Amino acid sequence: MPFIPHTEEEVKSMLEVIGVDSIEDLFDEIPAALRSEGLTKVPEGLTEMEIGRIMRARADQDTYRLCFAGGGAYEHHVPAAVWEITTRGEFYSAYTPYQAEASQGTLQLLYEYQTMMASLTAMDVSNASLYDGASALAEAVLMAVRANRKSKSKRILMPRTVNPAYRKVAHNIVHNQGIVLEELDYDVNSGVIDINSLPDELGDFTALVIPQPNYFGSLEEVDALTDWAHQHKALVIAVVNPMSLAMLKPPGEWGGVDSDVVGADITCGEGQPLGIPLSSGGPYFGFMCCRQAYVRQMPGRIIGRTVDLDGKQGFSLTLQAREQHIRRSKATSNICTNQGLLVTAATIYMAIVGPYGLENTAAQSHSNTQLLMSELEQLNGVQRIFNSANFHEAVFKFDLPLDDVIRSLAAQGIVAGIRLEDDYPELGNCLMVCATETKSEDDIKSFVQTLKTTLTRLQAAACPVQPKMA
Amino acid sequence: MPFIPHTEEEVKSMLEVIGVDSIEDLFDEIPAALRSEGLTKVPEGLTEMEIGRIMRARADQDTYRLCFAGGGAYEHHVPAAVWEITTRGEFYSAYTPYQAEASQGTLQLLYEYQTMMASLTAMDVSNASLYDGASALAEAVLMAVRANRKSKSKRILMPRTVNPAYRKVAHNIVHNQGIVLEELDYDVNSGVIDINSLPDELGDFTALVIPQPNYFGSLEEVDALTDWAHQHKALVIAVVNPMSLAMLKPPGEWGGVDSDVVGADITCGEGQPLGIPLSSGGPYFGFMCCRQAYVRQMPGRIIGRTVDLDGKQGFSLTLQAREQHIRRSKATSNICTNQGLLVTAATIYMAIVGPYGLENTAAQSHSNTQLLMSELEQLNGVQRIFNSANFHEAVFKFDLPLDDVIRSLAAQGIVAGIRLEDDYPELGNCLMVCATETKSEDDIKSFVQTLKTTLTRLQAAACPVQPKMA
Amino acid sequence: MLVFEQARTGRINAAQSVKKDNVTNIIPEQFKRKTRPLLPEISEMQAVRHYTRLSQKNFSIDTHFYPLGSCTMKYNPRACNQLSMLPGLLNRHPATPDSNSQGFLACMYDLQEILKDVTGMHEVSLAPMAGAQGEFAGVAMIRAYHDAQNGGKGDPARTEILVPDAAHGTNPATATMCNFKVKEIPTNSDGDVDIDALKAAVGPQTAGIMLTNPSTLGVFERKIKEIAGIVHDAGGLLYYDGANLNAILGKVKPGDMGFDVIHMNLHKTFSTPHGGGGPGAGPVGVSKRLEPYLPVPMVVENEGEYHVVTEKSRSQSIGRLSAYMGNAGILLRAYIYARMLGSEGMQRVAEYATLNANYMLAVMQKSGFEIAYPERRATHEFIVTLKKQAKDLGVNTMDFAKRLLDYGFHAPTTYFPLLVPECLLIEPTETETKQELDDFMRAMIAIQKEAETEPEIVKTAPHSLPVRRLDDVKAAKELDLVWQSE
Amino acid sequence: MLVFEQARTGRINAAQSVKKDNVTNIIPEQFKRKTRPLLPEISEMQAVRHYTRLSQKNFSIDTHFYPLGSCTMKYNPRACNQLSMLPGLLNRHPATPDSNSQGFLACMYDLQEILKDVTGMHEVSLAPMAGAQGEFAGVAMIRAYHDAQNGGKGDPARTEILVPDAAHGTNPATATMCNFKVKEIPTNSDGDVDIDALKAAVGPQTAGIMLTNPSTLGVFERKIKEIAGIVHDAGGLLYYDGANLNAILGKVKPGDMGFDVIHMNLHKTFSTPHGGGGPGAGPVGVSKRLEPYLPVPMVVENEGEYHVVTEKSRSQSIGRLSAYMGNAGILLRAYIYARMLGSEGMQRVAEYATLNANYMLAVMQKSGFEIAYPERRATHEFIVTLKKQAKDLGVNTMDFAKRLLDYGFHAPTTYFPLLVPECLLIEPTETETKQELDDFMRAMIAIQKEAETEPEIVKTAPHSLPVRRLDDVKAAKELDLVWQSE
Ligand SMILES: Cc1ncc(COP(=O)(O)O)c(C=O)c1O
Ligand SMILES: Cc1ncc(COP(=O)(O)O)c(C=O)c1O
Repeated sequence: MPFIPHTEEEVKSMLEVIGVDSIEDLFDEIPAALRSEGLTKVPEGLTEMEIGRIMRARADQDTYRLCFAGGGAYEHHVPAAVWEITTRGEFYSAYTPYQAEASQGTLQLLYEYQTMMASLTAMDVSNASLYDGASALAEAVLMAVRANRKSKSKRILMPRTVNPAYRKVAHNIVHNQGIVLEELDYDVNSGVIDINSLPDELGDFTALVIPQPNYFGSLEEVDALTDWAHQHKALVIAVVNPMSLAMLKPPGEWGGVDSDVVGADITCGEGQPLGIPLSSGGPYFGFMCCRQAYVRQMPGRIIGRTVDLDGKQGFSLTLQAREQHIRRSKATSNICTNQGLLVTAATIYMAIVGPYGLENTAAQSHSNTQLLMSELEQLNGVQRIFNSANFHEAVFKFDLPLDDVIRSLAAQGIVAGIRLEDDYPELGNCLMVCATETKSEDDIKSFVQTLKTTLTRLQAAACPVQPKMA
Repeated sequence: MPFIPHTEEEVKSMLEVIGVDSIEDLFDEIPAALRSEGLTKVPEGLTEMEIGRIMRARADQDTYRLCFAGGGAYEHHVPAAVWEITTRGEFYSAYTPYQAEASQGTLQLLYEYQTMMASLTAMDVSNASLYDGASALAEAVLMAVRANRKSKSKRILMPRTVNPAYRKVAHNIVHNQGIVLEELDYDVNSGVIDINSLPDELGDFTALVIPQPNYFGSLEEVDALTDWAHQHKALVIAVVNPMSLAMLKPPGEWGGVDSDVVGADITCGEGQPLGIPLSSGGPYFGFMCCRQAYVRQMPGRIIGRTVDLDGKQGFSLTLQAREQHIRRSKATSNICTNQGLLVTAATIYMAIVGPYGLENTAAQSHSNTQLLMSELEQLNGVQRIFNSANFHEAVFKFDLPLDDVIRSLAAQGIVAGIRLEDDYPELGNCLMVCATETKSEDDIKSFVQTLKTTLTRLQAAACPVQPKMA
Repeated sequence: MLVFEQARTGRINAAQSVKKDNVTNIIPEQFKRKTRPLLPEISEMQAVRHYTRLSQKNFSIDTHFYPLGSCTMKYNPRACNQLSMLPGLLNRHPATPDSNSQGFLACMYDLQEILKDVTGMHEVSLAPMAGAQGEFAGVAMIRAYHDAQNGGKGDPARTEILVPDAAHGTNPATATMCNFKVKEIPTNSDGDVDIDALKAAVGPQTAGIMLTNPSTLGVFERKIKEIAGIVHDAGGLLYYDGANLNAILGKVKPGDMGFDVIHMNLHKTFSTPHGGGGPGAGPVGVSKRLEPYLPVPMVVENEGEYHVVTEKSRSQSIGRLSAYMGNAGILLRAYIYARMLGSEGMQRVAEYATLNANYMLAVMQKSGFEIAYPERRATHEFIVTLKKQAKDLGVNTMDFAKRLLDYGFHAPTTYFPLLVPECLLIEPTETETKQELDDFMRAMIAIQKEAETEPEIVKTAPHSLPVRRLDDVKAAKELDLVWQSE
Repeated sequence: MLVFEQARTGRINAAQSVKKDNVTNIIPEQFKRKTRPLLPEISEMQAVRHYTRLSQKNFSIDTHFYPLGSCTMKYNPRACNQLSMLPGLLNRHPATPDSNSQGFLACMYDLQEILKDVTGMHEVSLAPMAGAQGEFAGVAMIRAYHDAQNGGKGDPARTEILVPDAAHGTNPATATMCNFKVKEIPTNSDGDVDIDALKAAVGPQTAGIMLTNPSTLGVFERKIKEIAGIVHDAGGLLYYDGANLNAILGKVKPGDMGFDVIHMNLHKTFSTPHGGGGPGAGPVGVSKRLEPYLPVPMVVENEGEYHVVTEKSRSQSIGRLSAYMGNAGILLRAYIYARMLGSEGMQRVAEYATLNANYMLAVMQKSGFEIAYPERRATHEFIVTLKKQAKDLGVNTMDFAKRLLDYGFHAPTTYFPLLVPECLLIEPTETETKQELDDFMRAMIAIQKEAETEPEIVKTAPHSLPVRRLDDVKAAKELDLVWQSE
């Protein structure tokens, strides 16, 4: 029996001890009418070898050659050691560290993770993960409403330069509690929030969300935005790519120019760039950091350092009174299971690449994207549309129908990028591309060359009759 | 610096302690004339990401769809758990267990391995591995010469049905000591040794080597052969596929019909079928088992169970007085590093599949080969050439030039099998095929179908002018 | 030692550091970071050694019996890990066009179908990333359903969710997240819901009830059909917390019990790894009337091709709950596991999980331990209460739990459910051998003896772990959440 | 507990057991096995748990400093493991035609070229599967060379191989395997070969000499050129045991020292894993005159295509030493490692391995430990002799070694080389940090103090490992090599 170790003899002796005749008898409290007739859509069991064959065939089917899509999920090199250690049984198959003494491995690692994230974001404290970047933003909004005692508005300023999926998720989660996310548009030329467009008269907001880099890869004026928010008694929720923080000013240092208050109040984001494989979008992990003052409003597990009976250093889950298993309907969030294994990988990743490795990875990704941009700008029928500084993504508008381009490149084993039209109707025929450090110069040139040939072919197909002497 | 942790500061302080100015000074005992100019053929260092790109491209290049080659290396399903545990750092990066107290993991595992192998072969004892099956046979020959006090001939009867690579390796190693391997031919119809062909009058042999199944996959008359050897005061060296032993009579039980002595004296072979990936031919591992009486003549590490100061069970390397690090020029062999990691995998493999799993795997491989044989027999221009019972390999003769067939199938992603002509000139145009449990019925039919089409195409190409009304 | 204490300024892992040849950096000065973050400057080997050694300080399924009630700590087949991490799957970007994703989407579609079958629900969405998010999706759908009543005018009076007092903390917390008030329903002394109290509680304000069946008390709610009738008659919907699905997999379908919406914990019943806290996956299944509200994305099949459907084509959906397709890699693991089990194997899961629990209950009872619901069958778990030990010997449940660690067993769940005093919720799961269960029970008996003869050894346990008992009060009072150099 | 003691008859891992539907079994009765072998009947989880827990009982590079002299226990980069096990490489059958193996063969060819460069030899074969087999290949080539002299009539008088008394046991054992007599050459008090003794020993009977340089005494043989002259003049050849290549990688080439043949231990210098005993890889390099005798297979390049050459086209070859291409997967690991190091990185290996050893030597000496060759530079390793401790305190090298385990360090090599009494051969390697070296030396000093004040604690060490000191005498006397049920 797959994964069941019982021998017939053992079953017999166990039933005897219980005092029943058959296993079936153990289900005798279930009303007979409810007993199911069996499963009809579940196929017969397979051996590991058989399912292996199926999965290999399916995996092979989905293999592609090059990917220039980003949009919140980034292809980075992951050192082999990261997952070889992360999938060690002791990390992989442990539960949430409720019994601290039997979980010091996981707990110390999480404490180290909190330290790394706090430093990376320049915030005071970090939790031990949320589900993903999108839901972390939702939790950040809920947290801001709890934390901002000066505002009762339940209105959050949400720029359209925040990842559209994050905005949707945040809305889907927080609207149930009557929280309103008010959209803030971006400047069409720069692709970033225009400080002057901020609703100075509109009054009371609980928080302003600031993405950096924003969804288009562009860099927002984080200092001015932060100060604006704090001047207006709104909290600042930073949404950042942790990889970019190796190069970019961390949220904990934003602002303070036109305001006494320095730094974002809550920082959240998607941890995937830190050693997590793309894996079709998950499992990733959401991170969240905040000011010390708000730590009791933070959702999720938090690990604290303490001592044992002998005064020896040890680690345990702390501030559990915020959590659902203690506080129940009054908890800061309903989250229970989080994304521990991914945090394990991210911690090992950060420890292995260290500050220089992270910086170089970010810098090379930035640089590769600059190369890709300059190559693309030389193509006919393709224009870059935002003129702001950017990190490692950029948006291009195509003259020819974008879907045809994407489809054709996909058939050639290239994931070309992200089409923006669904989420930004005004950005019809716009493609967002990203070139991380995993792309060689050859990869980038091969992409642009393939794109060029494809465009020429599509162009030719679009005007089948060529003017005779053009 | 890749894999070197020193900071500049540390280097300075270390040099100070030593009392030299530079690292270069530490090489001052090396005659200047010998100092090399540097490396010219070694390229510049690569990051893990860069070498990863190269290796992935090379690995992708070599991928094929189906493989029907055996000949000593067999494609079997390996449970995922086997290598996930084998490559745990504690197994992967430990040295030979010289410090027993710090190596109980490896030592207990090896003791368990010895128990499993002794039982699988029905022999008294096992060592902890040799390099591979071929060199294990060489060691078995050397051991037989040491062990057989009744014979001084240094002549070994070596049937041609033993894997030709093993015979070559054995010769290359033992001929230095004046040991002669006398060939014994096989019966052309059955592909196995003809008992009646054994050199009754020729006199003194140190040992007879008996392969089971033999290289052609055919089953030798092991009982009669064993008894013949023992009647002639020769030792029996069994060379077996350990996977086949789940179905076939183990060497420890051979013979005893026409002789008082039951069983082979030394059993050796290739451990690869027990959970070791094909991996281009290595690393695999050689195994060796023998009668208790000969254990002090056995080469290689041997683990014994003992007790510690408290009387608690523990394990350690034993009978080290046989080995080179103690006995030096009088050791049973020069072997030092063996194939421990592969034995680790094999032990975990055997523990996971258990006796039933091993039996089913063997049985399905046998059965699949029977299916493949019956399908092949229906093809025109292809004939099976041996009529003996077989385990999971069989030999077929082709009418068309075999090299063309092999090449054409390779181009279609199929490794067709092993061509025998190089090693057996009399078997020109003969292909040896093998279908293990990893092949589905569809795989086998797809192979035969592809082969059929290929043969037809080659046939057509061979007679380009078709008779008009054939 | 902390990883930071092993670092030295200037130590660089060159093999892991992209070369910065020809790097263009055109980030304007005002956006730049000025100081390096405090990431450890250690060598790759130091990292490997540090985290390998840390890992050894954990108990886990791969090393220890882990009978943590409500958590279903069973064997996580290694094949699920290996096959879900095949390069083609591991490297797939979530924005890959459907045309290049048929392999992955086929797995998702098949998994949806399998989960429909085992739950008896009309339709399934794989979107939620853990049980609690599944609960959120479920209760949000209940809200959406009521909001759509009366021709879209809604049913604003339905402001309450009923939750039995034995419920897991995520249930009331979820109701709150969806802006419902929580009304607790008491439990009878036999472990079933107090029907009279329920009748008294329901009304036009009732949006729904959240139930776990088998309940967290380790018993099957026998009056489930009656409960369904009462709640439905009052216009409320029934939510099924599927954390205990392992007990009835293939034996009883929540859909047949009358539930309108359920979530599953694939990291429990479908054996995906717990990973020291996560990830999980909490797909939701619904009856026909809730189908329009299911969270996106979902996968549909059309003439042999698989497609992702989003909010675009599902306008009534409660929408997406994650940026992409939930914990996709975990869903793959669950799919692989489900295929290996197959239809028969699923039923065996319930059978042997139940056998193991009832066997332990019987032996524990015979050994003198007090069972919380002695007259009931155990499902896949059962409760021992140590209130006598706590009162008579001064040795409480936490002491037993810590002492078990010394014996090489992870402790069962302690002090949950809250309504049973000094409780141990014991869930052996189907993948453990009788030998292991016997060894565990021998340890419990030995600890009981210790509690009687040398209670100090139990009260100060553990004694053989990397640390002795930790000071949680200090941890919460003198918050130390981030390491500071000196 | 042994794995067999956890088994129960009839326990089957169905997920790992091929289904026997429609199995044809036409094996005749007389060939069949009649009783099942004693393989453990345990569940997959039991196996995972058992071997995971066993693994935790090992010291290893991934968990401990492991300064085992002569063994070069340095970090084994995980990338080498991962990339060598990519599906296309892992699944390649050795009989795959060259046309479908260009990726693999390219790696082998490139590795040959790299090894030629670092050794300064004319040609390289990757065939041998470990150091000792490399030695065998080398000495067999020396034999083949002499046999080919005098127009093929051979030089049968050359029956002796010279071996310094400090040599590793495999050297004399190998000479014997090739049917040579072994003549030991003494070592001077400064650690170099006794040149006068060598001069006296060489003659027409000399087939060759086997040398390790740096020697196993942790010093560089300064008179190597003179030695080469003496042996060559006598008509003998020079064999280089490359076990210590780590000390001079990229700094000095054995080919330039005058060696005719060398083996390398890729599992030392090129950081392939030791795997608890193996596998290794022992490629051999030769000077021009030995090139025809190299073992096969080898890989050649021809117009951008790679081909395997065998005995077929290399008629003077000593032939093959394994069924296929040696330990191919290990060769891949070495190749990946070599490419990550690159030319500069290789030289740094020697530099920092030497720095670490000399630093330790200096500190140990200052701390009062007696150094075997105090007037010499250490190479990548050095020797401490504890003969004073053994005599004065009754605490010997083995006691120190076992006590080090309690302090969390693997012991250095003990009692080798044989000519230094009570010796510890310490090889830190380049991948260890100064911190780790300092910690180790602090432990040595602490043990020295223990030896002086409470010697019993050292003499009965270890005290904190899974077992206490084991009875090796009993193990050898009352042989228990195979478990028997009851
Ligand atoms: C009964 C019950 N309900 C809900 C949950 C919440 O599930 P998750 O932890 O996946 O969010 C759990 C798990 O801890 C549980 O045991
Ligand atoms: C000096 C020396 N020579 C030769 C060898 C033999 O190498 P191997 O163990 O790879 O056979 C060793 C390794 O133990 C060694 O240290």
